[in-house]
Amino acid sequence: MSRQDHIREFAANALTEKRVDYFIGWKQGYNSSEMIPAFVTDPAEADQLVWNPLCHHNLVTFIKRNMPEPADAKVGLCVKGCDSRTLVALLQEGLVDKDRLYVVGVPCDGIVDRRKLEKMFSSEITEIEFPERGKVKVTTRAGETKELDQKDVELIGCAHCRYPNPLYSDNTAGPLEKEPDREETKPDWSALEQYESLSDDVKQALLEKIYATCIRCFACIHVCPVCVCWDKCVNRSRQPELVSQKVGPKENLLFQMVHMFHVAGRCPSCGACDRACPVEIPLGLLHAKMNKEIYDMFGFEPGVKLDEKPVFQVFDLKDQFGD
Amino acid sequence: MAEATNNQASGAATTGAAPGGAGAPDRPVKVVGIVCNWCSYAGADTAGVGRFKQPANLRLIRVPCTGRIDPLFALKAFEKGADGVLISGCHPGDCHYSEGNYYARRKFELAERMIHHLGIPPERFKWTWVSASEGQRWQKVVTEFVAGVQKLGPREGKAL
Amino acid sequence: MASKYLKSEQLPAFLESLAKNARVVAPFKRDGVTQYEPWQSGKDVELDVLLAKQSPKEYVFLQTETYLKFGYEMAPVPEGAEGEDAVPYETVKVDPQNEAPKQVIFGLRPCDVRGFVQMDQVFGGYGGFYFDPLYNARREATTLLAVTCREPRSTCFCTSVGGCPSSREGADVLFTQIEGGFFVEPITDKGEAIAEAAGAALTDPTDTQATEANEAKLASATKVDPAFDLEGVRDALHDNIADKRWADLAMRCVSCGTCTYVCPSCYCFSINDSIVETKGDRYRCWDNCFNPVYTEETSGHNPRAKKMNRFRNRFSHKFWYYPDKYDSLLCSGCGRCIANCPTRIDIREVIRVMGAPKEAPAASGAVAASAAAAAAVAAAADTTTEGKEA
Amino acid sequence: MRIGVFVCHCGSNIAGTVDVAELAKRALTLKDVVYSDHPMYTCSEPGQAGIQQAIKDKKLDRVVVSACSPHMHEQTFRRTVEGAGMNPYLMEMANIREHCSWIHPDMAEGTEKAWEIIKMAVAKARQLEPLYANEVSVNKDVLIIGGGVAGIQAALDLADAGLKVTIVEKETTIGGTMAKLDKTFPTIDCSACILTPRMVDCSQHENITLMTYSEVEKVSGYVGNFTVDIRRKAAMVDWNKCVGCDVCVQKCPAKAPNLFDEGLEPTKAIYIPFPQAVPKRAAIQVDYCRYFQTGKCKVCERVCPAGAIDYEQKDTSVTKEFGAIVVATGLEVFPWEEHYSEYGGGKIKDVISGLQYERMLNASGPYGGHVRRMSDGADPKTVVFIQCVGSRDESVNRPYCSSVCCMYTAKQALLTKDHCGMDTDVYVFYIDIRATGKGYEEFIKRVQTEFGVKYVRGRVSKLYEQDGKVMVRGTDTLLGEQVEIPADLVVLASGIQPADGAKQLAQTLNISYDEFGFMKEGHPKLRPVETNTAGVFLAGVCQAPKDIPATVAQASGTASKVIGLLAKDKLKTSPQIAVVNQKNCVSCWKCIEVCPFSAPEKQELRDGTYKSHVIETVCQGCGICVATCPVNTIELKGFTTDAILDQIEEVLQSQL
Repeated sequence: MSRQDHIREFAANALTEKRVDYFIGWKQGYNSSEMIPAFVTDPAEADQLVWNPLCHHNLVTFIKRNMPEPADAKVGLCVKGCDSRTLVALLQEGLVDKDRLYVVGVPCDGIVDRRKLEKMFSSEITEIEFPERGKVKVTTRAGETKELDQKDVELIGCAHCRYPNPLYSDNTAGPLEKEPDREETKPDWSALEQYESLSDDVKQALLEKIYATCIRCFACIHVCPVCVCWDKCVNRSRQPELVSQKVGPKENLLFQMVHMFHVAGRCPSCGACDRACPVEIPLGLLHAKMNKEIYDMFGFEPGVKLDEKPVFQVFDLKDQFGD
Repeated sequence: MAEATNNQASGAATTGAAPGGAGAPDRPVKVVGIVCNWCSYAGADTAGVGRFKQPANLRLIRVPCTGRIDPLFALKAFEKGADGVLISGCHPGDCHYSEGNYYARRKFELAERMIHHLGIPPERFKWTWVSASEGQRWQKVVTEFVAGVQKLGPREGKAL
Repeated sequence: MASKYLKSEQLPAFLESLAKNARVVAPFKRDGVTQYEPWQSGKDVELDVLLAKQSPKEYVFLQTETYLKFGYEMAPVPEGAEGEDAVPYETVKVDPQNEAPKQVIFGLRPCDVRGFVQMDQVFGGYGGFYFDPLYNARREATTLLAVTCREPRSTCFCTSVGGCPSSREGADVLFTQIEGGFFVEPITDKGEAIAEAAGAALTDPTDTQATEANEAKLASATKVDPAFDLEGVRDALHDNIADKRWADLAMRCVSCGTCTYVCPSCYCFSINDSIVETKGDRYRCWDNCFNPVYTEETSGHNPRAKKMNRFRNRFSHKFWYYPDKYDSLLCSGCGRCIANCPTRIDIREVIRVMGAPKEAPAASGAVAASAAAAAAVAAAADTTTEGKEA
Repeated sequence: MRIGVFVCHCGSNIAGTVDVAELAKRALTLKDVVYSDHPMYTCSEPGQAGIQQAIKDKKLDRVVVSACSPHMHEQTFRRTVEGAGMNPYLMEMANIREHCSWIHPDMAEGTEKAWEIIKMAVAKARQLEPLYANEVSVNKDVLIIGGGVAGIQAALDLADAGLKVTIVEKETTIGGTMAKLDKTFPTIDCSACILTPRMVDCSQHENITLMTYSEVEKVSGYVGNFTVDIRRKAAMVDWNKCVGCDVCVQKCPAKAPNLFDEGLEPTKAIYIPFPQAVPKRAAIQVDYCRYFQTGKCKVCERVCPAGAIDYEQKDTSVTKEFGAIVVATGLEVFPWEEHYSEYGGGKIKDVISGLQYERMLNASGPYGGHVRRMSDGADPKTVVFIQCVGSRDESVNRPYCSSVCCMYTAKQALLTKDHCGMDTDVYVFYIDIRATGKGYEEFIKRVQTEFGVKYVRGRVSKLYEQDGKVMVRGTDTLLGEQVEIPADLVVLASGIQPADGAKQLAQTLNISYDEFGFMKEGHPKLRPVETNTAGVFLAGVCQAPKDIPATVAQASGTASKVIGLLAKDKLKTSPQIAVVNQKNCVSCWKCIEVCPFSAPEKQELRDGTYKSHVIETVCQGCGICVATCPVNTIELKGFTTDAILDQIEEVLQSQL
């Protein structure tokens, strides 16, 4: 049975048995190149649900504070390995009630970066197929077709994924994917190297250019599964006005730094913010850097163990920082 | 020791002739300090009582505890054009509230690393511990930090 | 007004000539992302990508606009004053800001232009409402050089909201890409002035070129898929306001604000003061109805506290409240909100579902629209001034 | 808003390097500032009256006093404005003395910096709001940590005033260092004779509870309401049965080091430190007990007439509530052996510390008061004293003066002549003689002239053994020549340092201490017995080296401060605490996790949701929760985020 069939079956059963009020998975959007979050309430509709390497949405977003409707709904949802870490991060802090969740873990061998594809074609992508595992077939509105290796067009984080299998789930859709030896291999942050090698002045100039494009739409913050303040976000606050409502490169960067500090120790770099950004600011790199430093400081990976606490809510007398 | 540092301190750091590169504004650097009430603010008091001369570029903001300092204050200061930010509190183990600086040091360490990541040189941000009795240490910290910032000159932050 | 022809290789020279008198804004691609940016010599205008990420509205309706600088001063105490008179008092000095540099926006699409046309109502004092000097000064100083869409996207639905990929509505000049260059149609006086100033860069077109342009326009219009039937949408939205399906549709909304900020016609803003010591700025910056605190009142009460309320508001506003008040739709069918939404919420789907009469089956509206498309092109071709939606 | 700014001259302390008149003038250009003045001494009576007058005349609603450190006069000026009917928390201080005029000698530079400091203070003043103190009831019991003479004196004073006192002492008996001394200077009266009656008073006083052989484990709470966990160490003897008859000690077959006698001669594994111990109870040092080491013996159990031996005894912990805590942990002798290899590093038997010599001199000491060489027990003919061993010596990181060594050395020199005969040669090597107390200088003179003790000014560079003698090589700096004295016995006037564990205790109590572990008083002159943690007080050497009269005086001073504190039934708590604006609380409970005092709690609202709430009387105002709260909806009154941001912006206003 394919993973997709597994998901449909779990969803249909959970809905039939009234274990959940609704089930969140993925389905096709306005064409086959776009997958979107699906909210299924009727077991008969479970066959809308799909699983393929376009299912990038982290559905944990939809169970955080203020998201479920009604607030006490029992929710079933699918999580990939990276998504599960955000769920674990929420559970570590008791920010979601796990008794109200029914989690289907979906082992994942990589998600396609649709934006990478978009940049390969001038015409709009209207169709994406997966003729076999590891292959992506793209068709544009102009009729151009191209077959690509999935590995070449995956999201930046997928190449060195340490957790292809969900870390928390009630059920698993199909067999587990092969895991890297986590004792042997350290997290990989080679994507940061190019930026890190820049001089201070070049970094500042680059950041100015990048953050001038930010429009403060709050997509990064609202899709962030571990960012729970939402309507109370301090970035919107006028009193205190930590971040000016003016939109400019400095204010926008500070805005992002607020988000970064508030998810520090809880953000496992799932990349939801990065993918949501309409102006394609590489937010993932900022969060990857943060996680690199946190790993360097504490040897800590956010959202991995249920019994851990995010590192900035606790302390250790043996910490060796400062002079 | 105090004598030796005194002389350099007030002279070098405040003249304002900065080697900040072409087009850099010509003014003395300005450093924002955020210190805890019990140790470092009192340490600065002790330095004052001891008449330990220091460069005049530092402006102190008093808070009860380093645990009260949101690292974003430092970023906010940079956004607003600070040339340097200095944070200081009680030595680990000495926190008046017993735990504040343990939390703080984790946050400051991350802040420091991220601040460098944003292209703000390490010399412009420092966090350290100065106790109420360490007037001389306070003098040393301030003098060295301001000298480091002055060497880089006034900042023209493009992003933050 | 006489049509002209511009050779592709003459485009930089043409823009160069415009840049002498005004700031020129055009779509450019940077790191794979197309955005409207001020033009500089040597930059290649990007017209292959149909739509820039954002609409060009930010060049007329600034995201952050400081429109007032103010300062407090303590009035000097008169010599020899005593008692209450000796107490200094505060005075306020205000310094209004209103910069409206001349600018030309080249390469925007007819739907982008229509966004301005629709927005003009709200800022232009239509129906006796507020006339906004800031917006209008900038709008006045702006010339819009639109380019007919060659390859409409699957998300385009201009024809369903009364527009067309070659619409002249609101544009000062319409450019249509043909073999080797552009067929140039000055529409307004402003457009004519531009054409005149361009001088030798523009040549007279051949008849073949005119025909070619017409064919290109028709071809692109047929490539826009009909999305829904506008007829009855307003009333249906009214009738369906309490419908449960709003909640279902809003489920995957994350209540960000992307759709409104990329939209060519969304115009909401908020006003803030920033003050340090005695000097302050008063500025307005974009705001949007998806912002959870957008409608929050000082008491803490929020009439649109739930995501669903905010979601419903956006679509109802575009197709119901705004038309009621300003006799104009607030959607030009560019489809940016669809393509840029983090969860690809589809305004067409929302209107198909909620804009359909209560009893009627949901998708029925889409069929009738196709016939209207060709008619729309024809109508748009004749229009020289802004038309109003019924 | 109507702000008044007062720029203090502080005589020439500020006005010397800061143009205060100019600043007062410039202050009037600031928004909301309607009045300014530059008094000579703002803290003086006319200075304060000036502020009060201005508040009334100019209808001020905020006051900025630009003067010294708030640590100096914040309380003063709060009272000043309160006297004029203003809320005391609407006063803000700008520190232009310690942080400006005293460290910047240049007038222009100092004035510019002072100007910005004042601007920041005005910016903060705009953000101030009236605050009102809370009241909490007060527990009237007092905990005294340390049962030396300081603790005893404080305990008796407090108990006599009717307060319940608990003394926690880590040894089995109270008495501390003074109980080990033979005589006291300058009167040469018997130390035990004056101390032991007071020890007995303690044990018999109805208001005093002794908890010896116990240590403070954990302290929580706040002034008026401390909760303290005290661990009573297992003595392996049931003290309710033990009568201190000493039989077990006599019969015990195992030897153990005698810490009371400073290790001169061993005691037994079961021991009572000294005959006048209070309480006089035996305890087993299990590391040396034959039963605990080998599993066989139990001699003590057999001989004990009271059946008090209990080999199964375990440490017990009790939790008690107190309103105030007095720290009187005293001293230990500087471990000179580790630092002075030039003095043999402890390997030369006939080189002993001052406190060892004290035990040697003591009639109830191991040698019955007989002075003898440690190597062969012979009577010494030449005794050399070396002062400042572990005092005033930066090379061993003890730059401070131990304050008692000059006098006790003189006393011991005198007693040497007394015990060993006037013909004994006694030398004292000294750097300076510090004899500042009443009758002290006269005493030194007597020792030098009447008793013929030879004082040599200079440091001893080396001690080494030769022909059964300890050779003392040094310089007589007055004569400018090398001296070498073959001595029978050398006594080092070893300095004193805070008792072992003082730093840890200070951390437990959240009080400051210096690099040596001496605890920091609230103010070196004006609050010498208080600490910066309300409700915690200091007495004796734990604060700084001092002799017995000074210790007793400080203990009584502390006692009177505690009595003053506990005389009130209710205490006002600082209103500068964290307050949750529940409207924006997202119930993430991070505040609860990080608070060291458990001040935030989950509070159920009328709509059934839970939001964070800070318990006013528990909150200490550190602000950790404030910096942790992701929505910044917890505000620290007096240090609001807005106030901090405004200060930052004010500083940097000229930057952009």
